[in-house]
Amino acid sequence: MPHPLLSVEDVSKSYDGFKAITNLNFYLYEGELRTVIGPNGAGKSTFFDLITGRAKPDKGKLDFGTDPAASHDLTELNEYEINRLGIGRKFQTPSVYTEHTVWDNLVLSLKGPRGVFASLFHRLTSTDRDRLDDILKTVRLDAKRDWKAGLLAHGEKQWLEIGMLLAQDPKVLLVDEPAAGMSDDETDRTGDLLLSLAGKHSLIVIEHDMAFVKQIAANGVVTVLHQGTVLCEGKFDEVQSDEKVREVYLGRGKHGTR
Amino acid sequence: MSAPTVRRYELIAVTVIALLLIVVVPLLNANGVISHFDLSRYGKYLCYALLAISVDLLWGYTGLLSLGQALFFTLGGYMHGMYLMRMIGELGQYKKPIPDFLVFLGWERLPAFWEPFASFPFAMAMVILVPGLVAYVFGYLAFRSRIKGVYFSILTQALTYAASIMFFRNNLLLGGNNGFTDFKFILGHSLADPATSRWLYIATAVAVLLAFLFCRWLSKTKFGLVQQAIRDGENRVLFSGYATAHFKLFIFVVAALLAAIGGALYTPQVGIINPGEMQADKSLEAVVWVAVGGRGTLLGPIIGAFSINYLKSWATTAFPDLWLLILGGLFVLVVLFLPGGIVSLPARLKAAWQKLAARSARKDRDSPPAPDSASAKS
Amino acid sequence: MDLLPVKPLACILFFVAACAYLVPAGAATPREIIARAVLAEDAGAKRDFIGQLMGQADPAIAPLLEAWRTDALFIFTATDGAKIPVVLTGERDEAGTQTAARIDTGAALTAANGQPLRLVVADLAAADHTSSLRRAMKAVLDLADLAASEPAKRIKAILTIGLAQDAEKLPALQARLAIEPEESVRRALRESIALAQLKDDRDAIKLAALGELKELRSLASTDFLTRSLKESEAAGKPALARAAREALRSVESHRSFVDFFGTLFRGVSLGSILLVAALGLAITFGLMRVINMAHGEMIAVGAYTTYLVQNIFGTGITIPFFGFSLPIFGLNLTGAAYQWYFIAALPLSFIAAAIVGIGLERSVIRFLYRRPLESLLATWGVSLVMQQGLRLMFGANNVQVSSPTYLSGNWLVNDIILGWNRVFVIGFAMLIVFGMWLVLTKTPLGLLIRASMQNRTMASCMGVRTERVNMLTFGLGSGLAGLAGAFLSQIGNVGPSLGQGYIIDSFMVVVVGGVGSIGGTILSAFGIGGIDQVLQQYLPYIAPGLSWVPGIGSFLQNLAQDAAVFGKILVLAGIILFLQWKPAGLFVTRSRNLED
Amino acid sequence: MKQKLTSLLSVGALALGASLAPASAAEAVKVGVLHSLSGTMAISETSLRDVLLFAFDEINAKGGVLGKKIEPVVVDGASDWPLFAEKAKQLLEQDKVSVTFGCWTSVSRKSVLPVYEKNNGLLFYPVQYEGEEESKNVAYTAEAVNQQATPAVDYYLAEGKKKFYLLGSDYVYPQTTNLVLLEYLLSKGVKLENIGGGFRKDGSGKIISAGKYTPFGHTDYQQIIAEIKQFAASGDACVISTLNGDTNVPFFKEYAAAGLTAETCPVVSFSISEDEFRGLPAKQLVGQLGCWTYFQSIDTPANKKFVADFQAWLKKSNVPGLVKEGRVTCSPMVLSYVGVYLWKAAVEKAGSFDVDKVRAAWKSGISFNGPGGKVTTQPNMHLTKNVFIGETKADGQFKIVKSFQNVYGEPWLKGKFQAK
Repeated sequence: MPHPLLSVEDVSKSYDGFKAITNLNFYLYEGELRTVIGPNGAGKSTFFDLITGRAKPDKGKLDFGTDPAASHDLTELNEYEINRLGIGRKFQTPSVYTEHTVWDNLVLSLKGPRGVFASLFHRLTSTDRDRLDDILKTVRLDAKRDWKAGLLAHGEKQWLEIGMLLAQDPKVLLVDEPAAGMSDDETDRTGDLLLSLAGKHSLIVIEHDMAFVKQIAANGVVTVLHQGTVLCEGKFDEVQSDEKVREVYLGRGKHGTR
Repeated sequence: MSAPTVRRYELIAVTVIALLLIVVVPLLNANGVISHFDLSRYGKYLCYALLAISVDLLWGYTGLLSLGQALFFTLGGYMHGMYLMRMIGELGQYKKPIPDFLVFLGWERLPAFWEPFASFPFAMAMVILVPGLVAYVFGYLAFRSRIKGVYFSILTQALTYAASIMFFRNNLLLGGNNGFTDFKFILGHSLADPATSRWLYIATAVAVLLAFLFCRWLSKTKFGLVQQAIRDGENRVLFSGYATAHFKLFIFVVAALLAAIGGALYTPQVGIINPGEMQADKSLEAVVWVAVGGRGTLLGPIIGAFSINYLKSWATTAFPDLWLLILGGLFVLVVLFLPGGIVSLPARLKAAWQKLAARSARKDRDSPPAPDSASAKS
Repeated sequence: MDLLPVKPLACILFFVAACAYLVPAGAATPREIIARAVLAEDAGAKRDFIGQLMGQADPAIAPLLEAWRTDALFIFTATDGAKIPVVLTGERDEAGTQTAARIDTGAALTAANGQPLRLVVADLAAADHTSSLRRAMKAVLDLADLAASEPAKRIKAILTIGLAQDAEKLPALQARLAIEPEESVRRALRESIALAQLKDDRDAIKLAALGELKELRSLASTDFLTRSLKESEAAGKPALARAAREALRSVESHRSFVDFFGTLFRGVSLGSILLVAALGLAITFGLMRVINMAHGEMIAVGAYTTYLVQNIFGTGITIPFFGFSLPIFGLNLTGAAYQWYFIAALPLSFIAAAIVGIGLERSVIRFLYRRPLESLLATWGVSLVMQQGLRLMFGANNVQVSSPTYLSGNWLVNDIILGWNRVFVIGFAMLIVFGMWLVLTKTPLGLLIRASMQNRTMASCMGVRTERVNMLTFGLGSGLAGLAGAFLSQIGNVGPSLGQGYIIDSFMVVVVGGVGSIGGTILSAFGIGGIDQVLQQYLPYIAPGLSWVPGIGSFLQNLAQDAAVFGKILVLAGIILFLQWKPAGLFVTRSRNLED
Repeated sequence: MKQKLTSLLSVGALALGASLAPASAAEAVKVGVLHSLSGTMAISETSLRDVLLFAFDEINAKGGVLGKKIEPVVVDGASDWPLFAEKAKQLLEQDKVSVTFGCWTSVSRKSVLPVYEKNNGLLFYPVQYEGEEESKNVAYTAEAVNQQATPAVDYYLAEGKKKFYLLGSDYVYPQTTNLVLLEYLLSKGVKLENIGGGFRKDGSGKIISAGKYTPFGHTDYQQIIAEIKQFAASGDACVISTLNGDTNVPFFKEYAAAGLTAETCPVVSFSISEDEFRGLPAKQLVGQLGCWTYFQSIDTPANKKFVADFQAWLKKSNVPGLVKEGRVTCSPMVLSYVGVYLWKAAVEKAGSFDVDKVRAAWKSGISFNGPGGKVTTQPNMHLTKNVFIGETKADGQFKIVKSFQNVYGEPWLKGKFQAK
């Protein structure tokens, strides 16, 4: 077995006494597409916050890198340093630069130097332009490249954010509920896109929509979070038939949803 | 209108205004058409325009409402003022080789830190370095601990307040409450000579033009994109791998420098610099200029600085009692009803006009009284 | 042996009696002396005459001097040009005339024909007096005051004699000590006796006096001890010098005790003022997240309301506004009833500021809840308008707000001054905090406030009328600012820009405490107040220690000398550094929203 | 045409206001009034504008100056010092006034001084000041330090005071005054340890500043009062206060609350005149001292007439924004008033409005019998005048306890007094 790209070991985090994550262990391997499901309050967003440096764990280890000798301790880095390592995130509510054009949104996300002085004298090369054009086509926004992002429909903003994630070309993509607010057709396309990315990139996708989960988790592993810890992990079918999962996830049994 | 046409109009407009301010006005002054009094007033307004640009660079473009820009403006003014004080030589009240206020504080020799200010290049370097350093240290501390929004505003206000009571002290050896005044020479030219004030005016106008061009260039770079992105959603920028604190610190220092240059040009033209200029109220006044002119635009702050100060000059003569009511009321109205400022007026009027036109067109179409025209009456 | 205590006492009593009656025969009577003093041209001569009255037991002296001091002693110019000092006596008739009594004889003033003259006050010139003269009169009266019925008056009289080191009056003091029952007065007597004895020629008595002062830890004796120390050193009397040094040391240690607790008290009182001023802001800014730059003007509204109430209790006031005059009639109360004005002003200040606050919320702030920076700017505009409005209504000058008697004066505990106004502010601050805690936790309004502040959208979904709650909350915050204004009127000036002096401090208190946390606000107010006072008190002491810093030693030292200014700067710098350590203030109210 | 061009070129096309008003140059002479009518200094300066307008009306009613009516050009400095400089320029360069009456704070005077020197204008300055200045373009009708501070010390010494506590706001006037007073006290044999408030020394240990200073708008005097209380514990102490404006209120309230009174430890304040007194808690101030060259309570026919005429003028005047109720007269007002008459006398002596000629007339020595007694101009542009020391009374007036006749105004005092 190869070394995991991202390993989360024994991590806990609480807010004002509320335990969001408890003794969580999680491993992600290169090229994998992992789907994370769980009821509301299971700690999914906090999990992403911990990986991206938005929150610091109370205890535990977060290591990034396939080479154990040169791995990075994520707990010691802040948001932008983690991002520069190649961890990109798409937020649950679409967060794009509303006052910028679609094109500028992508330019800002494009992989490249991120320093103050680099950005002062930055010029787009023709390769860059081609790449951005490709991405625009992929997310089907090429006709609206000069629109202000704030004017886009909700689904289009979701697409734009995915496009921004693509432009970053990260090693790991953290995708939080990509299908929210999309039509069935769009959801389908999103699923295809994510599947096509797997292999080249590693992905963690948080999702509620079971049909969508079924689509993208066809070959991958599904992790079920419950009360801040991993309840169960396995193929979609296995997870679906797991008693514990049915109990907590479908609202039956003593734990219920919060 | 396509983008290139807009750009061409802009280019023409900027060139015309620049020529007017930099060439025509001084020429008219030299020929006696514009009085020295008016020219020096315009020079002062142009210095204020630099201050306004610096406020706008932070507030309009980066979303950082700094209530401390007057501090940097004044620091720049003080650094240049120190040079000008040295140039008085022995022409002061005491006929001593050191500035008057030092004589009455009992000093017989120049304190060491005053020594190098006899050199113009050194003073100019200090105009850049001192405000830059203060901005860097404060900015570093503030942005490092992620102080933003109103907290940033309040803290900059506190910084300015602390600095002003510091400068009010006589024992700081910077003139205390009176500050610096009674300047005589700059670079060997008498400040009383109209030609000198004309050249100072031209220098200020050129500085404003350069600042304008710089900001214009900056807003088109990727840096400008990041800057505005920070304004609209700082966390997203952070998660895109940009160290927003560095960007903010950079722009904070740049804005401080612009303000400082404004202050440095202000001192010889106005003939006085004192701690009254760095009080929080002055910073807020500069914010008013930007808000009224139109924030987040390049021309807005310049227009705002000019129009409000023109108004002030006039109103303090015509209605001294009502001046503060006018300023305060105007400000509330602009914030509430015209967030885009004067600059946004043409677009607003155009939109209103189009709406009106559309409505009347519709009215023409269905001549019996339409329901919406009835509601418009009520 | 057992006779001994009686013997000196008897001697002293004899001496005192002798003092009173040993006026040389044929010399002027006290009445004549006073008359001469009144007529004397030169201030020094006047003083000398008054000095002659010292120790005389004539009962006429006290009322005459009192009359002089209060401008009730007049100089009557007779038809022949002679100036006769008189006091007016008897009832005033319809024409306003009164009979008069001559000072020098006590007899009625008569015309040449022997008829009593009737005079009108307005026609007469009051005999003038200066503070030094009044001091001389006071010295005379003081000696008489040694037997006054109020202990405080006795103490004052005793200390005056002691500070003058008047050896002649020593016997009088000692006589009093023998019969004085009051402990505090006895202490003052011992202090004054010892001070006076320092001037004695006999070393033994001096030594005893030094020992006494050492034991009493008398702050007043510092200068005298220093002088005594120098004299004994110069005279080569090591025993005396040692005693003086020891006494000084004991006084110094007492002084540092007084300084310490005095600083503590001043810190608490400043903290209370900061707290009172910032509490309103803790609600509008802390709970509602509205940056109200006009908060200072709300304080001013409270202060001016107090001023108005004071005038309504008094003789009324006319307010000019844009050319109109609005007369407000007064109740013409005097004395104790008038003194109650301040109590009446408290609720009215609250209400007035709350109404203005609600008006501001309805007209400006409610449009800006989602734009905090804009609300900062708009309220700054409002603050300018309000300041100028106050200026137009009440004039640019400060207005007079007098302190009611129960708020002036002080309480002296072991040489530590506790001003009643300060004690009152401390008590009042506690009361407001308690009241606010009650409102926020025990009333339905408090519940609504807390609910809507935590989640406005949620609360409105649950049927809370958030509009109304916002309005009331802002009114509450503004009202508290108004209350603060009522208080500040007792401590500082009342003018149009009164609020400007408190706005930055108030914001600092709230930010340091942690926005949204009332407890944090309280803690930070007392913390900032305390640190400020400690710096002011002790910076000058550490100043000499700074002189070693190379280059800027004397500069730093001088900076520390200006403790009032430098302390303030240090506090502000400290706050900026503190926020490095705790960016969200002392108490964090956490939120998990992305853009917070 | 010129005007048209100018206004066309001005970016906001706002009118130039008063300057465009047609001037009837033949029969009027323009006179500038430059005071803060808004902002923090309006408190004090508005009264000066009022008394100036009163003086102009009085003179115009009697035929004006050299047959010309005085036409005042009133501008507002708005308590903003650079604006003062701008307005001074406007008065001199645009309105071409013959003389200006104005300024209150030292900093406003300092800011306009270069403008007057550059244009060879003439400014009448009426407010007590720190001295150390002598410009040929300024007529100082103000009290110099030796017409206020040193007489007050003389009075205290005569009263038997031995300890002096120096307290002031931190700006030039108090700093300079206290330095002069330090020298003066030492020259009178007062020991250094009996001068309170602290000292600042330069690197060599020489004293460069004496006294305790608080910033403008300081509100918390608890600590300083406690210090004064200890300073005065041994008796025979007094306070010399150069506190400015607003800060007097918290100071005196705290002073009274600490049980300090005029009898135990009197305070002489140089910044409290009848006008400022209106905003102070009179009850708590009774018996404290003031020192000026004029008090409203001066009992002379000239003063009584002046006060009555001024009150009558206030009643009938229609100047906008004029406060008519509860007005008093005070030294800066009278020195403004006297200034107008001295200027008139100088102009008439010179037979011209020309600044150089007027100045020459001033320097030759002109006398005027004003409400405060006779004043005489000096060659150093200052005034010889009477000095009065007064005790405050509960009704807001001063009772004069001592007067000094014909004190020569001396701006240069530092180093004048040698320690014994």
